[in-house]
Amino acid sequence: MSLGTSDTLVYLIAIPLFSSAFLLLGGRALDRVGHLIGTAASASSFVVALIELNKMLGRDAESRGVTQHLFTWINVGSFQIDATLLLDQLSICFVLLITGVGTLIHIYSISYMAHDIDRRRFFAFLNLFIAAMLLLVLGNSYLNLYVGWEGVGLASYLLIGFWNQKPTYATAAKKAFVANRVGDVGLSLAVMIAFVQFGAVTFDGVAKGIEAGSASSTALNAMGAAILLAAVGKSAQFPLQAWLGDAMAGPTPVSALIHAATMVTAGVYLISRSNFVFDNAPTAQLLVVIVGAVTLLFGAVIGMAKDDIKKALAASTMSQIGYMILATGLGPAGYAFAMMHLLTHGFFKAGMFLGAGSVMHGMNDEVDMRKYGALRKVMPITFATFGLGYLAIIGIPPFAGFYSKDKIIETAFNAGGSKGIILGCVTLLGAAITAFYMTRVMLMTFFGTKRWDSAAHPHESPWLMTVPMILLSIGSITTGFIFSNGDRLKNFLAPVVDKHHHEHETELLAPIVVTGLAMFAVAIGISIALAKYSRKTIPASAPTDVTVWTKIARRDLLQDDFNETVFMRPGQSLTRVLAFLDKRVVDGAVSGVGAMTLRLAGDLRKTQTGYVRSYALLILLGTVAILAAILVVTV
Amino acid sequence: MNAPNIEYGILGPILIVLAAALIGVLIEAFVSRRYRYILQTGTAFAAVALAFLQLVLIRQTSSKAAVSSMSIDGVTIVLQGSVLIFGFLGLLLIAERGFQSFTAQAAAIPGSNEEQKALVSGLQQTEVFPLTLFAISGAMLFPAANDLLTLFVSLEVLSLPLYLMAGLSQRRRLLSQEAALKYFLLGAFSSAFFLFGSAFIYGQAGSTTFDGIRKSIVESGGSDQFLLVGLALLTVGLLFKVSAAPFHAWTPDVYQGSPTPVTAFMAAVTKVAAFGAAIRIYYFAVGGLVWSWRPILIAISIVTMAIGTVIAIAQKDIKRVLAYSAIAHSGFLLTGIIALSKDGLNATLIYLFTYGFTTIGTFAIVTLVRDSGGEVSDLNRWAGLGKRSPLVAGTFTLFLLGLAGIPLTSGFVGKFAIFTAAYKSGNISVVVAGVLASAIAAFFYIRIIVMMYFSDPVEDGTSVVIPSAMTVATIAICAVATLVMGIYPQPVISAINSLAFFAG
Amino acid sequence: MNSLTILGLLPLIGSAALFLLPKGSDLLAKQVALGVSIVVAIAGLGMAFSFNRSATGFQFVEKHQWIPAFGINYALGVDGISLLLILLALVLTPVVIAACWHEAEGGRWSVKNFFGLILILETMIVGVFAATDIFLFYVFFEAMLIPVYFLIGGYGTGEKAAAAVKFLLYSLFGGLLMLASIIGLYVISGNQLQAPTFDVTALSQLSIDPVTQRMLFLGFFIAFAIKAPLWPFHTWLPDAARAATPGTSVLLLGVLDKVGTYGMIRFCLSLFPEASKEFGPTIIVLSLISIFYGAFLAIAQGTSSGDGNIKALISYTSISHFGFITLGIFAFTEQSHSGATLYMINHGFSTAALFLIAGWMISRRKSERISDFGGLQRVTPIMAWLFFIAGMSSLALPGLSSFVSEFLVLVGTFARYPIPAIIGTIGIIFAALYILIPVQRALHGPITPGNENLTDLTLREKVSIAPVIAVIIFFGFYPQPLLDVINPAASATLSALQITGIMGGK
Amino acid sequence: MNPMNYIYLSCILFSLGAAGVLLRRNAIVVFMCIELMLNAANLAFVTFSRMNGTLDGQIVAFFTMVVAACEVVVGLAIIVTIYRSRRSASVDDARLLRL
Repeated sequence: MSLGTSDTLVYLIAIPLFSSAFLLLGGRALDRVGHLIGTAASASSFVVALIELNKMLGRDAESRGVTQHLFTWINVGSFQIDATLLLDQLSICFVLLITGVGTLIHIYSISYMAHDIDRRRFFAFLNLFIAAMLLLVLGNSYLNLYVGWEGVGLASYLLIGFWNQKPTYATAAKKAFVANRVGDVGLSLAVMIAFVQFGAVTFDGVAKGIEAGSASSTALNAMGAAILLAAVGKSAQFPLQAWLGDAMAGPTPVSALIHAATMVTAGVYLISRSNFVFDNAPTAQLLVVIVGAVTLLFGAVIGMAKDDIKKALAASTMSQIGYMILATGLGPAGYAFAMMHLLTHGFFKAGMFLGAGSVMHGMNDEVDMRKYGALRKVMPITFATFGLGYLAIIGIPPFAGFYSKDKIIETAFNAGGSKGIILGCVTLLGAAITAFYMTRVMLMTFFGTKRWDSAAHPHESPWLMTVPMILLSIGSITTGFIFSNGDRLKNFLAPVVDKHHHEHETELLAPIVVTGLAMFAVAIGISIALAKYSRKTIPASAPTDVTVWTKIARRDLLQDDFNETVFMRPGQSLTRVLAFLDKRVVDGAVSGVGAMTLRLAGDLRKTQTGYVRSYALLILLGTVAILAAILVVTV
Repeated sequence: MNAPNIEYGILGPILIVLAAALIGVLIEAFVSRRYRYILQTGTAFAAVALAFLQLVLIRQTSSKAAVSSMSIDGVTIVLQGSVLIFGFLGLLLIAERGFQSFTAQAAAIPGSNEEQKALVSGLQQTEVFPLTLFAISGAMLFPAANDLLTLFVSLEVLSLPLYLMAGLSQRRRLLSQEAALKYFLLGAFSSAFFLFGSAFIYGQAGSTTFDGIRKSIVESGGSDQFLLVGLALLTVGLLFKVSAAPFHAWTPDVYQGSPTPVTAFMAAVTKVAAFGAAIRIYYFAVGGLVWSWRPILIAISIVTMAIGTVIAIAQKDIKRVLAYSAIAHSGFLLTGIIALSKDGLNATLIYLFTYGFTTIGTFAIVTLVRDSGGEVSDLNRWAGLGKRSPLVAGTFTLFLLGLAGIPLTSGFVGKFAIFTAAYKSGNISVVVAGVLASAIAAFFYIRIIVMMYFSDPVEDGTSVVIPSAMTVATIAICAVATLVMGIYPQPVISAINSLAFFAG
Repeated sequence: MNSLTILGLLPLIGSAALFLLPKGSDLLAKQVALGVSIVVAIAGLGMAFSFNRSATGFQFVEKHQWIPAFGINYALGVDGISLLLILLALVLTPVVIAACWHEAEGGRWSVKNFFGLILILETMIVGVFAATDIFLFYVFFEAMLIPVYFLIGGYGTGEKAAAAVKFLLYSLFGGLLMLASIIGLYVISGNQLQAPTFDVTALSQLSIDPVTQRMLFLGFFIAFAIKAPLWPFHTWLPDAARAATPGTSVLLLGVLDKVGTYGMIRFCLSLFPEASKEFGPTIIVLSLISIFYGAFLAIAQGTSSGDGNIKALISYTSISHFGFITLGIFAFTEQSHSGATLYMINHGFSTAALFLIAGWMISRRKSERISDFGGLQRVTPIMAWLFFIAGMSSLALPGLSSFVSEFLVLVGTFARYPIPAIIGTIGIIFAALYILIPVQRALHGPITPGNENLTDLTLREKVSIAPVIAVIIFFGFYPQPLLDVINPAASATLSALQITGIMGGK
Repeated sequence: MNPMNYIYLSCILFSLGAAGVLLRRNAIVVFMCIELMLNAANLAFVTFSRMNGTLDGQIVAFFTMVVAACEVVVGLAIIVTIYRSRRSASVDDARLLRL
């Protein structure tokens, strides 16, 4: 794959970055136009992206990637890092998703955040996020990616904690940052391994190095595992998933953009981008699959138990990303489908989050679904767009989710051997649970009886909010078909993620059978949900006479309890012990020497008795000692 | 039979001081009280200045004198020069009349009418000046002695006046007299050891001259028991004078009890003289026995450093702190003797020269901090001095830093030179001990600085008196010397390096 | 006179002028101090532009005999490492003076003395980094302590006298050990060369037997480890930082402590290559302990319910950072070395920012306890956000300057010692904690009672911190100018070590 | 008679003197003990002079006597003064200066 050059890539990042800086430094003077500037910046970036897409499509399939060298960033000995951007088929997908969905969410936020005194700052952070996320997908090396990687982490931290005057929100932000940092350790290690093994940290350099066989399989597996750790942190995969639910503390547009559509999928991007590593690191690849499969079910189970609409959606996000990660772990066959699911998910999940935001907007920021009910009549547009997203996520044909999820299930079955069967069943089970909990969300929110607070006067949201929702729901209807028709996306991405044109494994089940099974699973999920939630009235507070399993699920499968017991408590104890030791032992040794000298001084001082005869005795003793010594020396 | 030839020229400096001392005695006896002070000080300063002048004139001398009983060589010149300079500075302090340090009548009973009368009439006996001059002449003779007999006599000429001077304090007479008594008894006790040791050395060497001893060691190989016993006892006498442990016990008591100007004088001058004599003995006379005395001196040096620095920490009286500091410095100085090399010789002389200024300056400042009852030497009452008299506190800080051997003060140059010499001679253990001791020593110097600057002043009448020009001049000279020799020591070092040779 | 001497003398002259000012002319004193330091900073930057970046060895060399009897010269010269450290000091001094305009007013002594001491300190710093004669270095190394001692003891808060004494004694102790080693080197040079010398280049040519080398190395190393400070020689630092004024802390942690790590590079490594290699692994372990130890103790300050002290917290983070620096130094790769050197600069700026802003917070709130803050982002947004940026730099967020250096250290270390590098990398998680915990407690959350009426930064404060923040951001994105200066010096150090094998990459 | 016997005698005298210094409290007696030590040294000098066949030792003995006389002058002066102020010549009473 030969790479051209372009000198316009930098604008993608620069526009939102400068806008962000401008908004932050501009101060209160910009309060009245800040949101417009921010939205315009995001939109301009989107336009640039469209132009780039147009240019790219105009080029030959094998030379669609372009780079732009900006400057030498770090150069020490053989460690040479250039600030270079790379736009290829894989990154353009992300760029469009980020800027496209991003712009819609900017527009939505204008209205959603209209009454917040810090709206300007909110837009500045959103722009910062866009810039960082674009850097993440445009960097041509692991280290450039890393900058964006932490950049989105920062933006995510700032936005989760946007209302940090509330201590729990501030804690949630911190938790997200720290969990991400754990992942960052993985990415750091990956860079180090790459540098030591290949002397390069660019994607291109590493790929060539692997091709040249300059790394042992141990090294590659280690690098793969490190990358997986990074992905796990960023994409809220098991076992670093705990932060995502809390991250819903951020304003809902943030949840839609960062914690559903884009940032949390960065792990999928990273793994897909590192396909050359995983294709040669079977152990690491297996780990990827396992992580994906576990998270898929983990998220789904949590989703079943949540009454908080945003947390239910967050759990669903976790689960859906589990699908994507699982797909990337399936090798060349899976990358394209992972990407496809990522893109379709970007649309429908962002749409649903915006829908949830719209509901909250109308319900005085109430998030408990038990206080909702029968909202379809008062919020028709929200209901419609959310409903379309719902159909997409549970995988009803011909909505977008059907195409992407179906392909993943299919690929999972085709993974071969017992692995294929297990993975296939897991994905099917996941599909069924997804159908169950999403139906539950639909029923509790939009159907049934009113369970509103007396103060609530639900109403449809203004057009600035509904239009983005409508546009996203159109995406959730159409994108699946567009991408999968004629394997369009797969072929488009092939030069990047499937360079070697691997032959497909033999099919375990015919595609139509898989589809049938998936539909069956979905149908089961829906019907259980209908049976459980459509007939009975839903209590306004969560029932307490539930099985222990439900309780566990409500507690996020004890993820926080686990972290608390295993990491935080011992960590806090260790901290206290160290603080104590520092004072008593390390510093104590220092002051101990001092105190000892003082005591010695006090004791020795007593030899000075004041009796002249004792001084004389001292002299005599000294004389005897010297005499003895000198005679001993002689003998 | 010819009368022995006496080289009056090169003995001039000593003779001048000695003559002046005798004149001082006559003045004290015959001149009316009213004129005594002016005559005494005039004589003393003139004599010291003249002696120094003469010393400068004969600085190139390197020969034996007075029938080989003395050696006027470069080392002597440097040491005598140091003694004269420190003697002069000490005299300046002793002559201070802005406040009374000395008793009007030493013979009077403390608190008696006699004493009261003498005090009121303002007529002060001035026997301290001839005494000082005698001590100076003894101190000049001590390092020049090239003969056990001369050495002993000069030791006594140096010591006897000091015993008396220690008892001359005006305030706290009892303490002062006790200091004199202790100093005297212990001094005499140790000089008995010294003399007894000399006898044994003479018994083996068959000669009292250093040249003879040196020759006999070369011939006999030095393994004779008499010689070694003699050397051991002689060492005791010398170590007593330099206040090395375990012969140091007199130092704090005497330093504390003596009038502070005398303490200043004795701290600087005695140290120079005693180490001067020690150098000549260990380097010249018994250099051939180095294998026997070096281990002992190493042990004593280390113990001295340790005792001096550690006990100083627990002291509450500024003069006692400085006394222990002086003990510690003796430990450092011994490393120069241990080195037994030209470097060691140079370093010891440099150290003595720099140390003298700093220590006189330190005590000079102690004389200034007073209340109605005289000097205030209780450290706690020095609190907040930095606030009350920043200049005095600043100068004192400089001296303390000099004693601590902080770079850019002369103390560091001396310490560096002497440790380098010791290291070079392979005696790394004393260097390490010295370094550790310096660290401990830093503690109590810094404690005083903290006291002065970081504690709030206590309102108890402690104040700094405005001294006369003499004390001011002393402090100024010492401060400048401490600083200049810290920043640009080269002239002094090269002068000492080029002079410091023994006459063969 | 050569440019380095002039550079060093200027602040000294300035301080002399300050001391001569009449009593009560505080404002004039401040203005003079600021003016002098700005002139010096500009002069230094001007000098830096004429520095030849492609050459190795010392530049702006000057040499005069000082004490020829001991072979001591007044010899100055800078290479890339020392040049940058001098610039760090020159830039931070005016920042500190401007930022701490009112800091000296509650001190024991006059305001002019405070600024006079700071200017003296600046002279000492220039000297200590520029000295190429070990004796001269030692003189500055020790003399430097005195102004700091008075700055802490005279203008600090709380247990200031005790902290000042602890600092001084601890440093003196290390210095004396180093003195013993210096004497040893000097004696050996006398045996091996025609004349004994203190010239660092000449001394690096000596061949010293392994046992002696080990002893001498330890003398130097312990002195520098105390200064740096490396675990377990660190306990003076939190006390000193707690007691010192923020401005003093900036100079102490930001600049002075770099003498320790600088000394390790300049002296330990180049004079005792064999011993350095021998002790390398041990020191790496100590570095790792420092990284985590500092982090945990910082977290302990942050999470402590009542008396968590913000200045102590920052000082503990520095212990962690110094762990990274020593890790880089003793990993012996080009990347780790350049990274460690760059880290010294970056840490200087990010810690300066943290301390200055913390100082402003403290002076407004009249409390150093983290729990007394809270909700500052609402009350004093500019101050809060600047603190946040400084914190982000401290936790090495990419795009801010510390990241580049920390990553270089880690990647360089990984090339030689993978496991320590992995352990060190885990340290970045705790970095996140020790920054975010105080951020949350001080800046976020509801406004703690007592904070409602705090005022935001004044124009003077904004202007004084601006260069620091600008440097943090600029060199995060474009560190190459600094690296270009550092690289030749770093590889020269390494080639002197004659390290063969991995230089990173295959 | 073997001249070494005189040396032994002088050693004994010296030891007696030293013991006296340590054991006696009266300052005058202490001082006399010191004189005894000096005289022991004198005896040694004279004996060695005889053994070596040189006169130096005898000369030293004379000088020592003179010096001892000087010491007496100074010593008695000090002791008398202190006795006058304290009404006690016990060396153990003089211990204001200590620690």
